[in-house]
Amino acid sequence: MELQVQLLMNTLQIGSVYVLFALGLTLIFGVMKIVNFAHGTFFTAAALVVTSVMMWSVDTIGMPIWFSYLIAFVMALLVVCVIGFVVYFFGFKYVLKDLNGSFILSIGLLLLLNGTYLILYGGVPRSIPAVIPGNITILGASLTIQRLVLMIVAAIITLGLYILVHRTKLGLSLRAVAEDQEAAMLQGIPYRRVALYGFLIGATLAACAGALMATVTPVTTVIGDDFLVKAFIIIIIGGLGSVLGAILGGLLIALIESFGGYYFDPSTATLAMFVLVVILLIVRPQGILGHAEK
Amino acid sequence: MNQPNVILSIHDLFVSYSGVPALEGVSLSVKRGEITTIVGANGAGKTTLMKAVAGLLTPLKGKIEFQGEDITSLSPAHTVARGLTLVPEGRRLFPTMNIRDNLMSGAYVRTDKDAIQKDLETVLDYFPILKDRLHMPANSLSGGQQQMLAVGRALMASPRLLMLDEPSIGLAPTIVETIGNIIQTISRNGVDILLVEQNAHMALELADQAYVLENGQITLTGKGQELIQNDKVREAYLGL
Amino acid sequence: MNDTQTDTLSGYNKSSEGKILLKAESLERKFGGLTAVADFSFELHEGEILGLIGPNGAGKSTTFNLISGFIPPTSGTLSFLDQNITSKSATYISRMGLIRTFQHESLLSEMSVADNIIIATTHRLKTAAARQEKMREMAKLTGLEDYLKVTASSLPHGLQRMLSIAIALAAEPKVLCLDEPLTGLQGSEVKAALDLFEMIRSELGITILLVEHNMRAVMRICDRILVLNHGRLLAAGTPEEVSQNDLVIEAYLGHKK
Amino acid sequence: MLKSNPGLALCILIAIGAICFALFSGDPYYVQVVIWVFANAALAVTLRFVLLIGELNIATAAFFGIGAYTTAVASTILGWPFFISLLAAPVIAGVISSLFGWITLRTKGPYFLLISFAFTEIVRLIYTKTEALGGNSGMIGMFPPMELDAYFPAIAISILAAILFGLYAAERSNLGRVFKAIKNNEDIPRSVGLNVIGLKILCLVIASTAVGLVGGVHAYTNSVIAPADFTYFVAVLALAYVKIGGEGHIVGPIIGATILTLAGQFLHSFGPYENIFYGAIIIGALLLVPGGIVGLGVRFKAGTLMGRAGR
Amino acid sequence: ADETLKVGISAPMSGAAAAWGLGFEYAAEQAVAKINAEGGIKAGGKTYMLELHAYDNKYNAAEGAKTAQTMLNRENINFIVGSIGTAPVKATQALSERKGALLFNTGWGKSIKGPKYPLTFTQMNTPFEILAPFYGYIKEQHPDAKTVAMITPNDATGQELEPVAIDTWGNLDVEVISKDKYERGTTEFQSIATKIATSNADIVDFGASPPTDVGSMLKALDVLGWNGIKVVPAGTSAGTLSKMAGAAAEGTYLGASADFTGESASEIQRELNAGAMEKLGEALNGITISSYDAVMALKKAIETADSIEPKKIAETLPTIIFESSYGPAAFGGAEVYGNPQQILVPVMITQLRDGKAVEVGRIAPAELKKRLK
Ligand SMILES: Nc1ncnc2c1ncn2[C@@H]1O[C@H](COP(=O)(O)OP(=O)(O)OP(=O)(O)O)[C@@H](O)[C@H]1O
Ligand SMILES: Nc1ncnc2c1ncn2[C@@H]1O[C@H](COP(=O)(O)OP(=O)(O)OP(=O)(O)O)[C@@H](O)[C@H]1O
Ligand SMILES: [Mg+2]
Ligand SMILES: [Mg+2]
Repeated sequence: MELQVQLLMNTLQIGSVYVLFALGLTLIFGVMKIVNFAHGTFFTAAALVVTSVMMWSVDTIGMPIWFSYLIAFVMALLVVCVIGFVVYFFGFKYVLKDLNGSFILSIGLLLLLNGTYLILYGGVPRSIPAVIPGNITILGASLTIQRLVLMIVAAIITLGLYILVHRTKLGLSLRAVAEDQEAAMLQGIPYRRVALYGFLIGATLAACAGALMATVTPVTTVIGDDFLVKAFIIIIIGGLGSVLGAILGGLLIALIESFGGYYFDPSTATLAMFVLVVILLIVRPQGILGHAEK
Repeated sequence: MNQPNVILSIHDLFVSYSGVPALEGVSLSVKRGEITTIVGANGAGKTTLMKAVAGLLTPLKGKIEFQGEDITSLSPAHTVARGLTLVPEGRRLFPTMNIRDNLMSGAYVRTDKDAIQKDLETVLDYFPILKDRLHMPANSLSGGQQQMLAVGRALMASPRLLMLDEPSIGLAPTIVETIGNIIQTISRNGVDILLVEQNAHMALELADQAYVLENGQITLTGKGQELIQNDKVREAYLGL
Repeated sequence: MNDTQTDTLSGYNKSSEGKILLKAESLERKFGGLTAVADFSFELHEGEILGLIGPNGAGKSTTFNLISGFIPPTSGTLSFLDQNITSKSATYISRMGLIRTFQHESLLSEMSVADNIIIATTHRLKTAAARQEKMREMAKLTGLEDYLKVTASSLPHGLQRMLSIAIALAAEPKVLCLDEPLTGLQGSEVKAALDLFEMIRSELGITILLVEHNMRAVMRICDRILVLNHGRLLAAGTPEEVSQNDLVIEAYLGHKK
Repeated sequence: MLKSNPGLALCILIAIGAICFALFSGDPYYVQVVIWVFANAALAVTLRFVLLIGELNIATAAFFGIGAYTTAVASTILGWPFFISLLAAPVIAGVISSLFGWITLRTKGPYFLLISFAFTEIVRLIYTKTEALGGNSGMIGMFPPMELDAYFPAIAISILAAILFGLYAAERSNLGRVFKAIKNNEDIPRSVGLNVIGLKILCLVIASTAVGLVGGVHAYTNSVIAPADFTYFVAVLALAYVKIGGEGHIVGPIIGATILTLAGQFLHSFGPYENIFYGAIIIGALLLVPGGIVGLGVRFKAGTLMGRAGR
Repeated sequence: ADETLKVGISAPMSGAAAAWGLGFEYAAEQAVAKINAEGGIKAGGKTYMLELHAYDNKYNAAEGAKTAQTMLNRENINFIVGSIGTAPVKATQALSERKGALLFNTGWGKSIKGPKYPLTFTQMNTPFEILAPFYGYIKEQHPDAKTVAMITPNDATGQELEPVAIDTWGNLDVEVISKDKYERGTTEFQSIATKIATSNADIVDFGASPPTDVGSMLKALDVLGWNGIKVVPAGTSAGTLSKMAGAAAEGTYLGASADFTGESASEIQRELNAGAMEKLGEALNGITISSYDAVMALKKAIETADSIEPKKIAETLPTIIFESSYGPAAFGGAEVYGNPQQILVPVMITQLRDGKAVEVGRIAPAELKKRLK
């Protein structure tokens, strides 16, 4: 019994991270139809910035940890927004309608940015001191308080994005731009600006995820890429562009990893995950919550 | 050229598709309070003209003025913001978005929440079939229902000038009548209309002013009722 | 009023001269909670032009999708050339000779006019020369011979409709199902198209099932007309019978002609 | 035929030149580079072949690997002769791909992309977990027989060139037109009696058979294969070749593969800077030369034609 | 004028294992600089200056083959003084043996060695050298430990190590109660931790897991309240581990993380390590320092053979004693591998104490002791 609770708690812990990462991708890939393989590099950038700023402010200046973290968080968002803006303005702007083109562009970016990070930060993993130390036990399952906070923040961000996409004018215009640029323009939607906003929001989400993850996991210059593949799977099984789908998909993958990893072998669980995805997509090609295309 | 009773004036417009001319020196104007129509054979350039006015195409030469302002090189987002809305040929809906969102996207440039809500109700009264389907994706509608949605979406913009490119395409006779009535109603409510119709009969019946476009040039103009009587027009456009 | 209905329906049951090519019995198709076609039976006779009309959303295009195998019926049976085709694939049915056109996106927009037509010949004709010849023939028939190299999407609208007919004809149909082929055509072009249909019927011997909202055209060319409303058969009969039918006038035509 | 198609004649000349270079040049490194260029070109061309029906097939990487592993198993475990081992690769890749296509080609677009991606990962994980296939260490010892050793580069280049010409011929035939029609609007070919799913599978099988053979050649050229050689990144790079060379014509991917392979070779000793340069080349080419190098050629041609017409 | 002698390195310099390649390159650079500064290598009446070429093998076979081609056929390098990664090493070996070039490597597989590969030499300790003394030491310290849970990445190193580890534990009467593999790139380790914690093993053996992963697992185990004996035979970086896991990593035993700052470290090791810390921000470890040793071995062998003929040098290598970073070292291991091609350097057992790797045992191979006598 206690074991099942622990495994479920693990599912939530893992799942919240996946969902957080997948959200930005759902917006950029699912809603705007840009396949951004470099999405992980936004995540990585934020995490790296957090470690640098923390190192400087805690070790050099001696500021309190929580305060340093707040500064680091803001800095991370700023840096990623700048990167996102540059990348969009000089790159993605030109391949908005082109699935393959945006894919290749993002691959180029991935190589470029990862190489740059490696030169700036070296291959050594970094980590930051615990912002909120301590463990907690819920229904017999234990986890760190940081993880709990992370889960709550993830839930809040998810809710926020849901409202943004489905209940606001910006959300409406984002979806419209993704479906038919020309028709969107005919409704008076300034599609270039809307696409930029969408891209920046996506990047900011990745940055939030990265900055939050830096508190619980070691940061390397390729950390984002490890999440990327799973995030793609998550949003496709959830249904492209569906925020609820991303939640469902993220939790499903986490469930497989958590229980599969326990009862079988983590490596087998990974294999099982891929097989399951293929089967699911064959049975329901548009994903759990997606609409059929066309 | 700045006449106060003219809402849209087009002067000597040239448009081409990668070198092939589609419009060759078109001039026309839409007067306030009137329904203006353009009739012409297939490929005459009617759609091209409307797209150029809306800002989807950039003219080679010529000038387009809307409410006295030069809008020749404005993008659609800006023309729409100034009160000029186009129901494009081929509907151009947002296929996987639901019907409500499609309609609301029409009201993108507006901020008057209450009026938007009222207009939504009006549109749904015009096309009751859409009312039952508000949460279905647009691509589950039949062809004619989609056309209704396209017209409805444009009405949601509450434009100053409404341009309709073959709005009655694929509609049942009763609905064609409805469209005709809608055009008259909104015209009376102060929206100026530029109409292109395959159903030339209907168009000329409705129109105050009519133009005949042939091979990218205006060849004939007059009151709608006059052109219905014109032999050339009868033969070419009113045959069946 | 009830009398007229039974009258016309019995009129429909009177078998026409030609043999039955296509027969539908109690066709039904649901989309989730919505029934698009319900209990719809009809027969298509060799050599006739049968009209299928009805309000928007009545189920006409859905019927086309059902008989051409693009979607399966929820219930009911279909037979074509005395063969049960109820759950056969679109490929199978079109190879038997039932070819349909589409209401929207009815051509290969990014390909040339010539390639559009050649694609339709690939199943029947095996040599490049034969395909070329057939393509030219069909292009000529539909007035497209001067546009062979033009990309389909940049054709004017009217010619695009002609092209979709040329595609269908190139596949050598026995039965041709046309979904609103006249939309966007001007008066003179409508006339030309109707002449083409007549020619297709009389000279090529192809039977036509026509969906169209242009009532004058339908009344002029159809031998018989079926009227659908809310997925159900509302009336059937000759153009005169149908155009006088009060139910049809109320649901569809709007006013007496 | 060659007279009417000077481009094709030129390509044949280049291929013959490459084979001669492999036979008579004493420089093993540059011969090897030529083989890599041809192999990468073949990879890119097979990826593009499935793009004809509008699908981005990441599983190109998987079938490349299946071909390589088939040859490896045939030659090192089963001890089959050289040419048989090589030919087993396309056969097995073709058979598996027909099954894969039959199950998955009902999905399209991003969904097919992801399934093909997941399939690639599954196949790779299966290698890592199969001891008979050497697990993660992979397989070694695929050497061409001694008497053929000197000719192997020429043989490899001939095979790869044959693949390129074969796929070109397939595209130029009516089949290519049908594939493009399916990409454009699959309802139309279906409505005129074409078996769309069957044709899609055929397209995938042709491409996979070809890439399986490339895999076989890869196994013999490298003599060592391991699961990590067959990640999705193989397909991603192939797509980069396609995109940079230009999608519009089959020579696009060939040019793209040539440029990027040579660039990659040149950048090899730059350590972490290699990725930066490589990424920059990809981004630069994509943004500055949209439509790829082939697209540039077409624009140039159009420009000169216009110039003439203007006069 | 002096001649140049090119030496090459093939190691991952990008991606997840980049830290290894960069450290590896650094250590080799230092060795080369040192030799050149001392006047180069003399053989056959000539003086050779070394020139180092480092290539990124991206940790896979295909890239390994490419780097091999580049090194051997383009640059005509005859001496590869270091290579990392089982798959790329094998790919390199296929070519180097045929071309007659000398290949030093860090491969952990038995399959890389043997009389079939006379030109291949392993430049660091592998499980066959490490595990018996390492596990033996741990069992000695914790005689009550009866059960062990194995967890290792599903990669070549992990697959090569696992069976040897299981055998070795068996010989010590410790039962392996679970063996799990995870994919490289896994970021969330809670389920593995839960499994280990509930199995209540006395020892957790992290096999070939890299320090970052071990750190994450230790943290997760700590949250779940497990507190047993932690063993990382391939544990290379104590610094990273303690940074990642903090207090949760205390007491961990490491098999490949020499304490290059401690008392038992040699002068040269201390110097190299400090330099690497400054330049790369990461301490050296058993893998990365091995390229220094390989270069030194090469120098001595060339001078002894008085030739730069790779075959002659390969024959000479097992006969010489050379000055490695650990002190005098040699090549041997014919008994295990059928061919004397394994470096003989001490196995150093370290333990994390107060966030630092402290050397708790240094066991020189018996064969080396014999040779040194
Ligand atoms: N995208 C395009 N590329 C090239 N030529 C085009 C394109 N769109 C239209 N044309 C050409 O421009 C001319 C005018 O076309 P337009 O669509 O404006 O005609 P139209 O009067 O609206 O006809 P219809 O009644 O068929 O809608 C035609 O000859 C057409 O072939
Ligand atoms: N894929 C679908 N999902 C849900 N509803 C559908 C779908 N396809 C059609 N419908 C519904 O079925 C009904 C019949 O549609 P159909 O397209 O057959 O009408 P139609 O008679 O061809 O109308 P029109 O004259 O407007 O083309 C419509 O109410 C339509 O909304
Ligand atoms: Mg038009
Ligand atoms: Mg319809």
